[in-house]
Amino acid sequence: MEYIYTAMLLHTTGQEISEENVKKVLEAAGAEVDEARVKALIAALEDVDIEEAMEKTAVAAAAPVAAAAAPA
Amino acid sequence: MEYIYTAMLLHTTGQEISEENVKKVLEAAGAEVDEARVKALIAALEDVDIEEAMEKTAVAAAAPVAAAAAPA
Amino acid sequence: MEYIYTAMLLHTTGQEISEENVKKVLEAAGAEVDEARVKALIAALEDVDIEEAMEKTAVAAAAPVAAAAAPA
Amino acid sequence: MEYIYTAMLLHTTGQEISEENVKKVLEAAGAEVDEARVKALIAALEDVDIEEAMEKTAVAAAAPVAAAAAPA
Amino acid sequence: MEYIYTAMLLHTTGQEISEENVKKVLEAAGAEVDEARVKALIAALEDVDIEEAMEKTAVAAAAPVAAAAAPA
Amino acid sequence: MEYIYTAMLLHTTGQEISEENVKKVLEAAGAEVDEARVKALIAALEDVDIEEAMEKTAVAAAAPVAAAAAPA
Amino acid sequence: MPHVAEWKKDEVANLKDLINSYEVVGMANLADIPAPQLQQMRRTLKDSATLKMSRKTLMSLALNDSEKAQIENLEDYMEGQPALIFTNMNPFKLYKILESSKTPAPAKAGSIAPEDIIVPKGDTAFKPGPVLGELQKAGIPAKIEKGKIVITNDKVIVEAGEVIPRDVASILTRLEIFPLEVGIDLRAAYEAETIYTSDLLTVDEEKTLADVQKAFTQALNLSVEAVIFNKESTPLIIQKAVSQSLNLALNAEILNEKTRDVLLAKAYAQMLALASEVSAKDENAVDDELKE
Repeated sequence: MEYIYTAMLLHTTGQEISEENVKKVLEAAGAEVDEARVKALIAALEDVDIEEAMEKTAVAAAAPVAAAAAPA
Repeated sequence: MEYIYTAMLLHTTGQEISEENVKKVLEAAGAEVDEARVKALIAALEDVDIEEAMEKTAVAAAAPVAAAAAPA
Repeated sequence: MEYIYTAMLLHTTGQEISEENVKKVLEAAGAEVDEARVKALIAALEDVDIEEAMEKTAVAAAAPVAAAAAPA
Repeated sequence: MEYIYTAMLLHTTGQEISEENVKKVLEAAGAEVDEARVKALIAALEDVDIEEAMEKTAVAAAAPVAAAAAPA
Repeated sequence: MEYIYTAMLLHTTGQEISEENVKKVLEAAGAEVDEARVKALIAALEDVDIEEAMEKTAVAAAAPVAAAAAPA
Repeated sequence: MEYIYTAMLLHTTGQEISEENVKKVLEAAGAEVDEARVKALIAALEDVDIEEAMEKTAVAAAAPVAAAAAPA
Repeated sequence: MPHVAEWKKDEVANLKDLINSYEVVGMANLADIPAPQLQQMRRTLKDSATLKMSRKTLMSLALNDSEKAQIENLEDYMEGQPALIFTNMNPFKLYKILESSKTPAPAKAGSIAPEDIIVPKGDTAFKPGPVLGELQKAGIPAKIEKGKIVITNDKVIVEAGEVIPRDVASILTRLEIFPLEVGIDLRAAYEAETIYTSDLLTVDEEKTLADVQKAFTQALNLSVEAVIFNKESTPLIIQKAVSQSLNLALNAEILNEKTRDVLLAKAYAQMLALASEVSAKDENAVDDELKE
């Protein structure tokens, strides 16, 4: 989750979620940086409204399984 | 929330949540660092089991999966 | 299940769910293509709102979750 | 979700979830392929027993789906 | 609510919720002190277990999460 | 929580949440005053609409599943 | 005090003594308390308060003659069969103790209903007879069923604040419904130049409990919202951060160790959902594995 936390952190401080910034934060946090994951993070977030995505519960994802618990 | 994201990030990378590390990450993320809040964060985390607090959320969001495992 | 995944994949990339496209994806995925099944799939999907059908999981799932939350 | 669907498709047809295969399928489905996300997908799935992950959830997911289907 | 906040404050610092202490805090907070309300507060709190009331609130708050996970 | 109760108390009596006032109340309540936490409190509250923040359920945010209850 | 009998002088002096030696002086009404219950209540109060009945004139004299400022105003609250109560307890606590020691009592014609008096539906002990007519006359819906008189519906027979009519009072007693309370009725209490009347003295514990919980919730909300770290708020702030981060990762389909299973499951669940729709249209559109 360190990549996500980094994105959240940059989003909160109002910085751009760029390769450079993500790497800088990850390094400051003592993480080994995987270039591909950095790029993938940025690509995945490109078209995403972070504010909205943060607050939107991933119902579809989390819930189906929760549902299963009920009838069991 | 930048202080808590920083703490989570350090926790995830396995680094100590010390004043120095928190400041380093916050600065890398371009945040203005408020010494008092850093100290308050660290003091508060002394009494908190981060893993446990995180697990509780994980349960909520992701763990339905685990729950599903049981009846299988 | 590969036929369904193929349909979902094409739906997500915004491509038409045509015989040609379905076959192309299945072949790329190394599947043996059953012409009859492809035709049947396409015919069946004509009357199905894919987006809605996929969301049904979420809805069905969300209900018990709501139920679980309610008594609190 | 196109990356995930592609992984599931390859898994279903018994093909390896390799960079090459993922790209081939995505291209056949008319998707723009982001190299970084492909790599991230493969890295994330490397240690995962997809069958198990699916089965876990599968049973789970199947139940509500069935339930949802019934009244429809 | 200033009388209740005062009581909660004293409870948290481990001080007795006595007339004298309540008045002292209220005065420090710049409130006009109504003797009758101080006395009423103390009488009312004699039969209220603040710790338990807080526990219940916390449990109620946490319940949805637990509830969702629990039905398995 | 004594710092929060102090802030709420001062807010209710219409007093400024200043270092001086916070300390005065905490001392009246018999608390040992930690300068750093006083400063952190004031910094944290600077941009916050206390009235609104008090009423906004924080706990719902912590419980994504509860949020899921509102499928919208 | 000329023209006053010696015993009366003693009594006033005695009352004055009590007034001056206790911080709190209450004025109560003891009307309608049966003697055994009054004995019981005196025992309850034994260690915490002294109850003193006397003539109104003597109590007035004692109150007026006391050097405690404003205490003479207590005489405005003499009602029924007045008595003075002396204690060093918080007057709110005194009131609470007195209220909780009250016991149910039969309805009395002409008294005021303290709250709605309800005759509940159900069987009565009455055999069919003239009592049925009396019930109906009092406005209680009753009929005969299986050899018994049965009340058919819940009925508010006297509303709160209304006078209890004679026939209703007698019926209520025969139905063993005791809508009144008897006990030491504290009308007012004096402490430190202030008179607290009974409406002020009513302490609402449920509201206090609710307020305590509200205060705690508000404090939690504020500390999470303003991100103020303390023992209680920090776990919630962590959960908020994790939950927001998971939401972002799942919504943006970012695969990592926490999200991959959920995302795989989501794909699988969607596939099954779509498959069930498709197979409902045409079984042959799905493979055998999905037909089961």
